[in-house]
Amino acid sequence: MARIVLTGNLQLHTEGVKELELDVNTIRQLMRQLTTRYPGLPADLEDEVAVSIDGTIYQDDWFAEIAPDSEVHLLPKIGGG
Amino acid sequence: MRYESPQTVDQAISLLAGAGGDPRVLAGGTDLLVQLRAGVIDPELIVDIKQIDEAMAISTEAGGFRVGAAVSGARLKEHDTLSASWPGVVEAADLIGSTQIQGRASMGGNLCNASPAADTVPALIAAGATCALAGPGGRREVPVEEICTGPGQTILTDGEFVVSILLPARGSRSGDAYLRFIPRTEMDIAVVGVGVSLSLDRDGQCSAARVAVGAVAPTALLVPAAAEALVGGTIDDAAIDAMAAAVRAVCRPIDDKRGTVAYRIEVAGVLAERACRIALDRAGSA
Amino acid sequence: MAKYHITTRINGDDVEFLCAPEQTLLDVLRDDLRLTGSKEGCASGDCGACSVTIDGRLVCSCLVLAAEVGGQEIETIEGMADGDRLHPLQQKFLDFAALQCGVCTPGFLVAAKALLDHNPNPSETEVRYWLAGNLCRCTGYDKIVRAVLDTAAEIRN
Amino acid sequence: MTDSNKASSGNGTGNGNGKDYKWVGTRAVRPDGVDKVTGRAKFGADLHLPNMLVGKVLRSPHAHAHIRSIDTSAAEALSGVKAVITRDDFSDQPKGAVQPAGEMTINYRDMVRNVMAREKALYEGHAIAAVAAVDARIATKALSLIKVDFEVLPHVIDPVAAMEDGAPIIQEDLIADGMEQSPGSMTNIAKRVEFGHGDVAVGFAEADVVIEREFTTQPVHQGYIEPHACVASMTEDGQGELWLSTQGHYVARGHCATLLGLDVSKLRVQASEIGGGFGGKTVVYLEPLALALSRKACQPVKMAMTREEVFRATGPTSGAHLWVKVGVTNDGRITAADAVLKYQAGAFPGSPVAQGAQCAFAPYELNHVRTIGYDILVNRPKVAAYRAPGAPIAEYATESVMDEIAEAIGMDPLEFRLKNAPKQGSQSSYGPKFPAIGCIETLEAARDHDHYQTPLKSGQGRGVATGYWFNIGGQTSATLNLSEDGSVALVLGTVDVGGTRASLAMMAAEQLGIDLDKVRPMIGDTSALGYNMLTGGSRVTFAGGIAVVGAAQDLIGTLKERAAKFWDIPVDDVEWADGEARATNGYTDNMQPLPLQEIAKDMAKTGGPIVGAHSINAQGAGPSFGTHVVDVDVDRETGRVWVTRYTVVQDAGKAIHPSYVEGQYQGGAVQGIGWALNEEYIYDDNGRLENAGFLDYRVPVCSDVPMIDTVIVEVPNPTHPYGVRGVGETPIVPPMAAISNAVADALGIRFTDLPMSPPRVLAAIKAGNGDVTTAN
Repeated sequence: MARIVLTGNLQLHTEGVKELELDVNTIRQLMRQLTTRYPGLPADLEDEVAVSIDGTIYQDDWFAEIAPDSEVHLLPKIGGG
Repeated sequence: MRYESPQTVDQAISLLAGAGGDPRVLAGGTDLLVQLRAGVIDPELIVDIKQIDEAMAISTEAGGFRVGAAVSGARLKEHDTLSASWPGVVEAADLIGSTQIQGRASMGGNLCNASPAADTVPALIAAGATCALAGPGGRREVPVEEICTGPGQTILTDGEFVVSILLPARGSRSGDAYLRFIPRTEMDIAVVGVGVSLSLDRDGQCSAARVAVGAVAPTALLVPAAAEALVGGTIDDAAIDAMAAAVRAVCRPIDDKRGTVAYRIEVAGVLAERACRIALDRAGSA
Repeated sequence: MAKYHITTRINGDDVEFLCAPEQTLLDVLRDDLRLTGSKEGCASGDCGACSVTIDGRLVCSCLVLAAEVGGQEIETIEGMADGDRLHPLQQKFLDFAALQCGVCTPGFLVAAKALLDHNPNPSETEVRYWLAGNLCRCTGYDKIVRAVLDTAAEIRN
Repeated sequence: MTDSNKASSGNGTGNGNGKDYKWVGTRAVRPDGVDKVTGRAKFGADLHLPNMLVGKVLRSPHAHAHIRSIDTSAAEALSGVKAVITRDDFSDQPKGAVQPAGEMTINYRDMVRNVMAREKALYEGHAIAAVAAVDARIATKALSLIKVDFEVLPHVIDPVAAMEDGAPIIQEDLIADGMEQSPGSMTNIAKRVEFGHGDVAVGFAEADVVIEREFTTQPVHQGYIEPHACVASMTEDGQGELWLSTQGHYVARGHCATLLGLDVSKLRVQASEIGGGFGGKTVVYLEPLALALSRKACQPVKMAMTREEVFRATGPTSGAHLWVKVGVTNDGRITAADAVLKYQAGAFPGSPVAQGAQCAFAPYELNHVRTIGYDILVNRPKVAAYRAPGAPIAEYATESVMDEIAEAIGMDPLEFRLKNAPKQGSQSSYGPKFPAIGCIETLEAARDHDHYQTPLKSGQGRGVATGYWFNIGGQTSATLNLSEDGSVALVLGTVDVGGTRASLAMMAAEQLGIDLDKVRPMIGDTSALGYNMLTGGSRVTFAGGIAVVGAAQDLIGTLKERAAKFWDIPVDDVEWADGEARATNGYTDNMQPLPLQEIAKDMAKTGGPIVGAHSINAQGAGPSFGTHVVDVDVDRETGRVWVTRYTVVQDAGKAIHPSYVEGQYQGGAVQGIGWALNEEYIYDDNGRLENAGFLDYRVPVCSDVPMIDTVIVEVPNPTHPYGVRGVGETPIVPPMAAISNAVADALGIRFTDLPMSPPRVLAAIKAGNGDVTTAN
């Protein structure tokens, strides 16, 4: 089970849950499980967040792999100048 | 809008006098073109005086120098004997804008634009300069401190313009200096500017002095009380402090995007002291 | 509205053009003569991107009326290289990476050439103050100043 | 490491990661260089098309006003006027019309209102109408004939005032995100975000020394020298062409197509050379207006902003109010760090406060940390990205407090940072563990640098600060087209702001094993390549590099296949090295290697054109840390601060072209000097900007600054074939704190408000403290 950490203000849509464990292999599976479990999450969650898998940050990448022992953080999407 | 470039003073006068709709004189144009572009002014006629020899010449007169109103700062700086006699005036002209602006900007334009922050005006006032005005009523020679009456306001009558500026003869043991403060090292409008001109007698006593300050009132101010603090004795720290205090005393500045009232008054004194020490040093070695 | 017929020389060539009284030299160079190497960054003489020389004198072409330049010699960035030979300043700017976006570069080159014509051995301080009317937001000026100083040394030798 | 003083030109090679490269790490002349030193290079306003009109914009003189009516009839009747547009020419976008575009999701309902005011004018300079006419004089005259009936409303400029009850409401339908909002109530707070881990209360209890400070910063403009400009041409059949100065022509195409209701592919967009962007040219302003005018007139329309319009109507970055509290033990271990950041967004949501909150304490390994951010609407132009958006504002405050607390416990500021510095595997202040990073390496390089070791002259002060930025990757495409003589055309879709055509071509030449002058890089239009995200987030040499290396490998794969056919051997028995195909496994005796030119010459016979292409969505951008060291002198009588020496030390991962890496470091530092000392927006009581020009918006000039020393630290980013990290943004993060810390060292006064302009500094000297918010 990968360890999932929600940052920013996502916990407002997850009954206050900031950390959870999920059995997911990709970011797409992660997004689907999160939005089914917490319907309050924004519909465009996957467009709003960046996903850090064991320290490497992914943006707009459904199929990046999540290992069973991965630590995954959902962050606000990062834009640059 | 019409553009004219007369060859003579009389042609310029008749053009200016004959025109309605706020005609403008064009010398270096570094203020005029910005105001045109910004729509601040919308003249029907622009009279370029750069084809008039008198407005473009630097000549000696009565031991001093007559400088055409449209002579650029760059040309002024390149005039060795004038620079040696009136380094403060030349420094003031040299402080106006960038090298590019120096190639165009003139003392006549700087004076007639009548900005309270004009750099050359306090230096010219300190130098005791006068300017030659020509108009339908003939010619007159007027002290520089009498030209500006308020921001953008001058005593020039319809059809009248500044033809040239006279820097008087420079006695021995005399020196002048101009300092201004700006937030950057270049390209800003003076937050405060101070011009000091003084002469020493054989014993090193101050025999004459003029002090002028800019950007602290609607027009540049001649400060007689500051001069009195210097004249008649040796210029020591006490005299300089008294002079600086006299300068601060006449300041009536405003708060704006370039500085605060308190800041301008404080720095006016600081610059007066620094300019005075430079002028004194120049007089001593002159 | 009446236009003015102006005869002048630009980069060594006789040029004639018609201009409105309110048109600046920069307007005519860019929009009528299509010499777009001179840039408009501010139109108020504060950025130097439109720098040209008139009779050898460095000016901002945004602060000159086109009607004023009759009979004068104008040099722009387009006239700086000699045929297929870049001016030493142009080559040094390339070698030293003294440009990033490049929009201020023509103005800097025209201004720097005017400096070296007038003072072949400038100090760093003299270079910095001479170029203070040319804004660059990319480079922090370091490589530009080094390029000008190195070109001056090269020309002297 | 490379020192700009020692190696400012020529072909000194930046040190590879133990590898020896032919092109990577050299200082080759950029391929677009000659065009840019001769005046040939075409920027946004340099294009002239036949029958082209001039477009101009009418802008709101009011900071906040209802627009009751707009009467354009007199303007339309003026001879020479070909089109007039208002809000009525843009269909509204549905609520929640939020689409992924470029780097961020874009709210098109906000965008359509920002490019052309609808119900209200929300800031001075907000576009109200636009005109296209045969020349500029007539267009200007036409604007003066447009009658607008405004109902002026109360306005608010300051973010803290905008949060108060009873403040004028900017967007009546705004729903606060991330916080409770009582039903029916209205607010200017668009968003609240919170980051951190541990429990700061526990951490502060462990502290021997706690310091708590409040700071303010002013909005600053990117200050690119080239104003926004474009030429739009729509034809009767609804197809369009757009030429513009932008950081991302694909992104601009998407925005414009959405706002005008066009098929994206019907719009062909070509990026001009860009005269600086720094984040400010990632959005559209004039472009949709020019297209709408051209659609009406069926003639090309050129629009270019004046410098005044750039200041009044385009996005600066946020001004902010910041609160920071840090606790340490006497031996220099940080026990807790806490911050509340209030960023002003302008008239629409979208300040970079979330990124500021994430970066605020990133240069430290912390057990107990929290950062809270608020995104606040005010009657100012909508903020746009500016170099490391959000980070410089937050790190100005946090790095000032870190410096003060190090001083309080008598510890050297760099040793203090080293003691608390994160490394690979450390949990970051915003959550994830750090990948390979160079924070410690930059701190050590700064500590050991001659600058830090040289004693100060009397009266001077020295300051240091460390900065962090994420960097990003993103969608990128590149194509290599092999020509019949063996030279190669490299087609890129990433706008080149500062020399990336050079760095990307160098990587292509390195991969192919050919001379750099055989690779001709160019930026293709939107029809020439697949999608490319914009140039921003310091992504181009990173993501573009991966795409170019991929395209080169694709090309090499085909070249090996052709050689295998030529020799009639299995392709597995062919290798590519030094620009030629070589047969391996014993074939070598009777087979001469095939150089690229040979294969190119015969490509028709061996199967036709040879093209290498690669399209990716690059991930795993390597974050970059930088540490700045600055010396200052202060004129105690006028309050003027002089920067006398400046050194930038930053991790580049790998410097592909060291000169342009140094250029990023130097440019960022000098922009930071302006931000620290003089740049600010000055508004009058009516919410009108008083300094909308380069005369009184004071960017540093050449004589204001010293040479900027640089040290390129290279801790490779494992996700890039050459180890590249983005370098463009981190350099603007540390300067404001470093300079403030240097002024504190010189005067013994800690400033908490930017800019440290002469009146403010002198007032502080007179008052004996740095909290002089009354001085302007």
